[in-house]
Amino acid sequence: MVASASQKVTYSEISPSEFFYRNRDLAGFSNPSRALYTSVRELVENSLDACEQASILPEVECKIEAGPEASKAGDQLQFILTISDNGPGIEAKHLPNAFGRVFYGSKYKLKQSRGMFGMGGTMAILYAQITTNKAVTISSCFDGKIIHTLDMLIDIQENKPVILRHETKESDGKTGTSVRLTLMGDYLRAAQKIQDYFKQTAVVTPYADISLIDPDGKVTKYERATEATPPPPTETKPHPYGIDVEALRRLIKLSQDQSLAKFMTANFHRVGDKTAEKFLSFAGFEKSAKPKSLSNEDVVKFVNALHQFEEFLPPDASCLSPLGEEIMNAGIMKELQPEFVAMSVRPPSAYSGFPFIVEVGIAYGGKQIPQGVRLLRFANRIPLLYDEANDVAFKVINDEIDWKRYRIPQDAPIAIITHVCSTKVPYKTVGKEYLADRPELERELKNATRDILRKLSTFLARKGSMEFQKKKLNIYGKYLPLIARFATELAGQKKYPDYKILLKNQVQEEEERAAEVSAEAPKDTQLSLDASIDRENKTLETEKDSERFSLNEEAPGDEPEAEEERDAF
Amino acid sequence: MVASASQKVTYSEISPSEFFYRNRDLAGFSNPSRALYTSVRELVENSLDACEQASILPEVECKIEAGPEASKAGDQLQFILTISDNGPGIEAKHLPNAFGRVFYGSKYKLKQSRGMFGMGGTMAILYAQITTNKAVTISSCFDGKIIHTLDMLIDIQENKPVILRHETKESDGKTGTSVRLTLMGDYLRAAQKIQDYFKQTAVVTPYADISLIDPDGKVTKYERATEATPPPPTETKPHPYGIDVEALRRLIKLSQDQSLAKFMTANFHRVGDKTAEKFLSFAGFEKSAKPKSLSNEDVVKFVNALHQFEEFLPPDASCLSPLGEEIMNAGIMKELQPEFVAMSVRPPSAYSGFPFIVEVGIAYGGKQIPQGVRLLRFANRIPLLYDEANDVAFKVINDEIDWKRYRIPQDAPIAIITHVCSTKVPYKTVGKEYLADRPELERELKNATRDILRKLSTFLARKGSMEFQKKKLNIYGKYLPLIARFATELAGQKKYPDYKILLKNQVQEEEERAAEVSAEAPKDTQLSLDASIDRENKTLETEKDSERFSLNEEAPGDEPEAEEERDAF
Amino acid sequence: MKKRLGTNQKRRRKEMPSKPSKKDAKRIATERRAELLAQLKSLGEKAYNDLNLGQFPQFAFPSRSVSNIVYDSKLKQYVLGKTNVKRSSGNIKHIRPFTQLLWLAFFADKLVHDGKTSTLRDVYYSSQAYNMEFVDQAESDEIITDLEAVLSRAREQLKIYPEERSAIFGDLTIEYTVPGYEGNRLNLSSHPDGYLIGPSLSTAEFVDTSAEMIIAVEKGGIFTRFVEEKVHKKYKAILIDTAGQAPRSTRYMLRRLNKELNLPVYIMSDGDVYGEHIAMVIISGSANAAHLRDLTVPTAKWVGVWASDLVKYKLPTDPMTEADIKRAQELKKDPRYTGGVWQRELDIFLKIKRKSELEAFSKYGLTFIVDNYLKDKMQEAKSL
Amino acid sequence: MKKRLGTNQKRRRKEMPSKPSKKDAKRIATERRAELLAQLKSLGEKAYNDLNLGQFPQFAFPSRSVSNIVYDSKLKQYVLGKTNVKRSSGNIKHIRPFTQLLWLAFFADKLVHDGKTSTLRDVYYSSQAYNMEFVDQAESDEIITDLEAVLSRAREQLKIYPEERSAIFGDLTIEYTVPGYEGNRLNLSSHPDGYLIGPSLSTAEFVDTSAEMIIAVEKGGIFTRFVEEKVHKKYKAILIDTAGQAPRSTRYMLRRLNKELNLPVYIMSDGDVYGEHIAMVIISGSANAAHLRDLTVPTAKWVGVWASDLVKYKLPTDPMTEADIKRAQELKKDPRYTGGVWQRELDIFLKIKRKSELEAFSKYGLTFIVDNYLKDKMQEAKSL
Repeated sequence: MVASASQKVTYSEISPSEFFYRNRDLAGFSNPSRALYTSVRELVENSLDACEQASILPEVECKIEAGPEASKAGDQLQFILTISDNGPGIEAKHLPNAFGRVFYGSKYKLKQSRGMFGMGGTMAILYAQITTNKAVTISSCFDGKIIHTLDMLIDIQENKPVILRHETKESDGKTGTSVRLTLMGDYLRAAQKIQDYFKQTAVVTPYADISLIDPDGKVTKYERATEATPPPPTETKPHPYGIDVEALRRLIKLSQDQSLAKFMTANFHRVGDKTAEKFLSFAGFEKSAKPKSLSNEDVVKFVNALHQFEEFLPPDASCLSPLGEEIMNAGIMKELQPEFVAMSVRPPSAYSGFPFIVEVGIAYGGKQIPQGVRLLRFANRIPLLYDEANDVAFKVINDEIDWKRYRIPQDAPIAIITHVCSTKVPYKTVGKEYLADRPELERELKNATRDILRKLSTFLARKGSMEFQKKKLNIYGKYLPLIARFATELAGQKKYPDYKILLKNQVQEEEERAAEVSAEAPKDTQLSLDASIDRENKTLETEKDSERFSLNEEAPGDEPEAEEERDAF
Repeated sequence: MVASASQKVTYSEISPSEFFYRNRDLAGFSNPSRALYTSVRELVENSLDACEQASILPEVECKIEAGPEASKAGDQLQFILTISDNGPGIEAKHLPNAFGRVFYGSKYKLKQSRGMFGMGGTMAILYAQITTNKAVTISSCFDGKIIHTLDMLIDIQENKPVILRHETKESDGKTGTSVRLTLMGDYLRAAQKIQDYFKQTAVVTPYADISLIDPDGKVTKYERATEATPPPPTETKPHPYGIDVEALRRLIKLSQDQSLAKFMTANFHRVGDKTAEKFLSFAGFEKSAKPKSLSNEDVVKFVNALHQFEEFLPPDASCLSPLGEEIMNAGIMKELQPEFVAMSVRPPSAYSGFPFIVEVGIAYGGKQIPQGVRLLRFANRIPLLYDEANDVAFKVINDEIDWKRYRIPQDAPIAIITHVCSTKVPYKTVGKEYLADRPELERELKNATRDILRKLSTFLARKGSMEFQKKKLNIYGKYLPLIARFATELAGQKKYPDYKILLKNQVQEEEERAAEVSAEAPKDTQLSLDASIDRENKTLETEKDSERFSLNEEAPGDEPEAEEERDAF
Repeated sequence: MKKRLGTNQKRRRKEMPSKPSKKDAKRIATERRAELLAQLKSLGEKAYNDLNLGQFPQFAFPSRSVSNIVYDSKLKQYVLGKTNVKRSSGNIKHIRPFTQLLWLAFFADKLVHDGKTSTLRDVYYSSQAYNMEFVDQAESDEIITDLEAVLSRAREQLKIYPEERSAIFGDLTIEYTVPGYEGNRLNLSSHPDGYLIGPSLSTAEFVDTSAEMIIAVEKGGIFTRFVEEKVHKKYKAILIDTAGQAPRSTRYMLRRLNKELNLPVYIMSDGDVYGEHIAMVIISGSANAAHLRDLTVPTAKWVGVWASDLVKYKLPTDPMTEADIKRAQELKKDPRYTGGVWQRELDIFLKIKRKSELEAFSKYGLTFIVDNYLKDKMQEAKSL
Repeated sequence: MKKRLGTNQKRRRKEMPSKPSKKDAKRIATERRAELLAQLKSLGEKAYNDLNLGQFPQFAFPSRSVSNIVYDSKLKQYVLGKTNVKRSSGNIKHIRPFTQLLWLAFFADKLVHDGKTSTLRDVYYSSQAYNMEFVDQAESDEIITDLEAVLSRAREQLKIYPEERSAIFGDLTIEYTVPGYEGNRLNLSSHPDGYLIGPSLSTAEFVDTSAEMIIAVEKGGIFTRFVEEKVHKKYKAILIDTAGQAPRSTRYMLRRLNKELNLPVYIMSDGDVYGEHIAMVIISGSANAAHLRDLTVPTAKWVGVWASDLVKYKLPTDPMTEADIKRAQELKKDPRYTGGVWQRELDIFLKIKRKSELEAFSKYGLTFIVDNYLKDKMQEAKSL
């Protein structure tokens, strides 16, 4: 083949909404069931975010109504989805763009929120429009006085809202936003995930009142269990470790500061005079140098130095809004009703300059939790329901925890709840389904998980120790009379010796010992004692171990491997 | 808690390049090693796409040079990456935007290409810029006369190129493009994936000359093995099944057609007068109705009907460019040097209106392929190297193929090469690493895989059958004399009977039978004969089976379960 | 060597139904041997003639596949049906087992001629002297069973014995027929640890006994206990330890004791479904040996340990495993298990889902099993 | 009942080193019994007194952990070292096994008093009569071994026998000491299938023999072959079938035959490391029984099947498994295996990595093992 004449190549530009319209799978709208689920979720999250930013106790209602039968196509059906909240509302001037423009929103900040990409709501509206050609209706009251209601379409090619109707009416003083859209969906297939989503959301937002009204009119209410709310997250300055060349250039461009030292304290998270000075000396810059005087090469050098300097303080948590023990406890107790619950909230940490906090809870027993370990994952209070096996938390719990250490029975009924909050959650996809295994995140998850497992282990050991007391009494009561009998007969005596005093003494003594031990459980001693009790439950293996152990205690010359290494014959 | 006064909420818009700058993990730039790999890959794919669109036999060079030691930061180092091709070049007026603007490109068409999202090259340049602050240098000659060379940065906030230098010089008549950028990367960690990438690319583009020059100056050449190229893909009209409400609205808006019938034949893939008429009657529209007269509700009704009408022809393959048997064969022979290779090219199929073709090849034996089944995945000629376990092809091969049917030994050295080409490959992420399990795709992969396994099975059976002849001769030669001896002694005779004629006859007869059988292998008979040969190799299990089988053949009253179900005592 | 008769001649001796003279014993043995040798020779002649005619020699024998194993309710045992299988040297798939079978006939012929015995294992190795080979012993065992089917004779008649070790004890005088011991007599109560039932005892003739019954038990420990507690005297019994599932030679011995001496046989096995089946196999034979006769004692009685005894005697028990339960359910459908005690006890096993064993009676002291249980059972047996 | 002596009195009879009279045998047995009973009683008295003093009774006995098992190169066997373990009823972890041990002493005392034997399994069940229980037989077996260590006596002296079935054959006249058979004599060549070595044979006294050696083989099939080929006559040998690893009672019997009758012992086992170890355990005892004496025959000779024989006789072999190889490597480090043939043959096993067994000689015909191999080996044995 000889190269033929060039074919005509044409170039074109597309808008962001066009891009996501064409590639909607990327945002979680890959099929009618997933699209319905994603729409519900994105809009509910917008509502919760709005309430929490405004420190309002959230009240959110999600209503899914079936459209007319005629609108059916295969397993799909038109659904009318209405999400209403009591949030702060949106100013009328922002209303069209906030919902009708991709890459426009309130979430492009270094601040914790459920939304990350600022386009979930718009994508839901876009998807509704391209499947049903119906306008979305948005109502919002921002000032408590006037409710603005818009009927709106999106001009996808231009990435801009097209307003069909704009009405106003008086409010009764309440603020809030309501979005009503009509989309093709597959509720039958999506129902389970939607229910899971609400159920799990209720675990981490026990301070919210959430109602779900399904197409049959059935109402499921997730009622407020506490009025305690996490503090609203605030915006933060970037941490030095998170700065790249582009970011530094932008900061310099905006900066009015006269010296690099001042520039640093003014623009970087947790950098004071002392740290700035130390850093500049480390990086080889004059502290009095003007930021704008840095050359292109200087900027790169500066950034590299930022990443290598080891004395920056870790980011603080002020910009983060973890749930905290109280709220998480309330959520777990309310939704899972376990016999035992424990929490571990890790101190703030950071990856690539983004602060994050890991919180892990464990729930054990009760009637709701099935046997085996169940994992509930959350990131910035969003339940993550898909692709569990790809998630870093799954990896940690399955591969990196030595469960044997904690002596928790394999089939114990356990739910582990992980919550990662960050100004930037390291999702692997726009669909927000699982977290990347960043080493820092992995480490924190591991530490927190170990912590809660220790707590559960202690609980189980104490629980066992109570039963231990009773059993011990039984054991002495059982064997001492037998010993007396066999000794008497073997010795050819007539009268039994008086062994009852021994019985009484021994039991008191043992009780004291057990009490001490259980106070610092779980320990090998405790478990070895337990094990010897277990003989009575016919578990010979354990029994033999403990037997050998005890012999060694008293005859230190003995070696514990005795049985295994003995000659085969 | 009482709802406090609303916090100030601020809104802002960001540009597409800003979005992907902030969320670069989404495009495969999550860390320095992955970023280096992705950059190489995106630019090489741009080059190959360009050549193929222009029917030029590709020559691509990829050079990775280490930057100065001083630019080192941790495991990262500055690398200078230069990708040059002999493609058609890019017109000077498009050059800045093609490389400096996200969502600008030549790939937003219903046409098969490696690129899908039109932003890989720009993302590589953007990533280079934010890590090293260095301009990219782009040279291109489009007309064979003048070479334009640009030094360029991207204004990320504005999503537009900033040209620092523009030079021209005369060309020696050759067209082509070269991109040279400086980025922070981790070559040590990326090296293996980069090498795999080139090696696998060579398998599916045996008509390309590709060179890789690594930071040590080592040159790896993947030389052209054939001049046959797949036909260049062409653009196509959308298939009715792929139309949504938005798409239909746009088509109507642009249409000058006076009737719906004409509108359909003019705008839809493979819709002629007859089909259009049938459809319109099915959907309840007048064929003479004017497209622009459709109401919003009509549009939805029309689209739903499009999705439900079952008589549209499937998309044809004219817009697709599968590799074909010849090229795939050449690629596999060249890179894997197997003992046996077979291909299966499926007829065109479609999902959601997007045509696709599945091609699957199998390579067996030889010195390069290790034992066990190895899977090489390709989509639109791109090797997919990450997240294999999530891919639909992995699922098909591991869960949906009944390998036992094909009687291929478990540890046989096998490589399976899957290639999916489509105007829209259903990737699950922007990073283009694995394909979604669309049922239509799954079905085609399954059929093709079964086909190649049948071919391999036949090959192995034939191979076995040749060895079988020799063995059979040996067996009769071994046992007949023994039979003669034992019969003679047991009967108390002196002279051996003449068994040699029997030996001769039998062997001829068997040879004929075996020849017949092997011609239609693999069948149970053939394999059962093989099995009885295997006795000699001391594989008792198989042997017993075949024994029972043969007894049953001749005594049909017998049941094959005899052994297992017999009384335990 | 000469042995005197046992000294307890004052007891009432069991009348031998037909007291064989020494000569008779010898004559019968000689006749049997000649018949067997003729049968083996004819196999060789047939193959020899076929070869000379340019035909592939072949064997035909009854199929041993499950579908051809049928229950003969008159014989009260499994027998093979009418389906024959053919094994032809002309078939590439058959030629190897055909040759093995012919070799085995040749080898057995030598054994019988030379008056030697061999074991299953010996056969496996002996083949190598003739350029024949077996992949493993399972393969040669299978061929031995094939030859049994071809000849309708048990392998023991071909002088091939398994390595099994059951034992006998009691007042029975036997006369050996094995080379070197012909005519020697021995009383089987002289060694209280019991006599191994090996090739020489299997082929001995019965001379004299005072016993009135046979009691077969499943285990050596119980056998020793019975000897120690003088069950042989208390019940005028010959005791047999089957050592688990009774080997064929022991079942053959039991049948002869029953038929030739007209002694009733009582079986006492562990209290589980396998124990029940051990009794059943003594009474009605096994499906595996459906191609053979003379291995059953249809009048024998299973007296325990029954499932109902587990309850009645409050024995220590273990739970039945899944496999135990499955086995019980299979046996319920087995035609040998029709009627009375068999079905009833299986039902109880399946209901209580527990099992036990003979030693469990030690819970009540070592002698309980003899002083109480056996006594109860022998009483009960009268009504069986 | 009375037994005549064996009839082959014309042969040269082996002189009994000290012919025990019937009276002597009885006296010795009575003395032993009294000593044992006293020992058991003192255990009971100690516990009784402790209880009366308000102390928790305890047992002390030699530890059987590996670190306390040491090789005594004089005795040429493993013995226990000086470390003692204590088992106290005052320790919650010990009270259960302590009670079990005391119960077992009590139970053994009853057995000895009543002159009864019992099996390991009987002991497991008997406990239930006394509100004692064992989780499984492994647990009661362990306690039995503990009591052996406490008393330094083998369980057989306590009348507790395992269910093991080794056998003996040859010209040896014995006299029983078991109840009901006291004074009865039997010649062990009278039953060619062999005599089981059970409680009564284990406790019998030796009266007379013409044998000049003992040949112990590992397998019943070979034992039968040896009888059939008249090895007992050709070599004036008493034949013993150890039935695999020789049971303790058989090792005790071998020792007595060796010591009391001054007969050399030759051992022929399978051609693998386990066969080699079977021979070694007869000669030097096992680590498991390090707490006991009188179970070894230090002068016994292992004559085959050696690894070198596999090569020399071109025997059919199987490859050694991973486990076989590991075992061989362990044994190489075992102090019992120092010197000559032991190390040499292990080295060859490890080099050729193949194994074989006694029946493999059938490759050369059934009589080869006696006519050629045994002959060669007995010749060779003279130089061992």
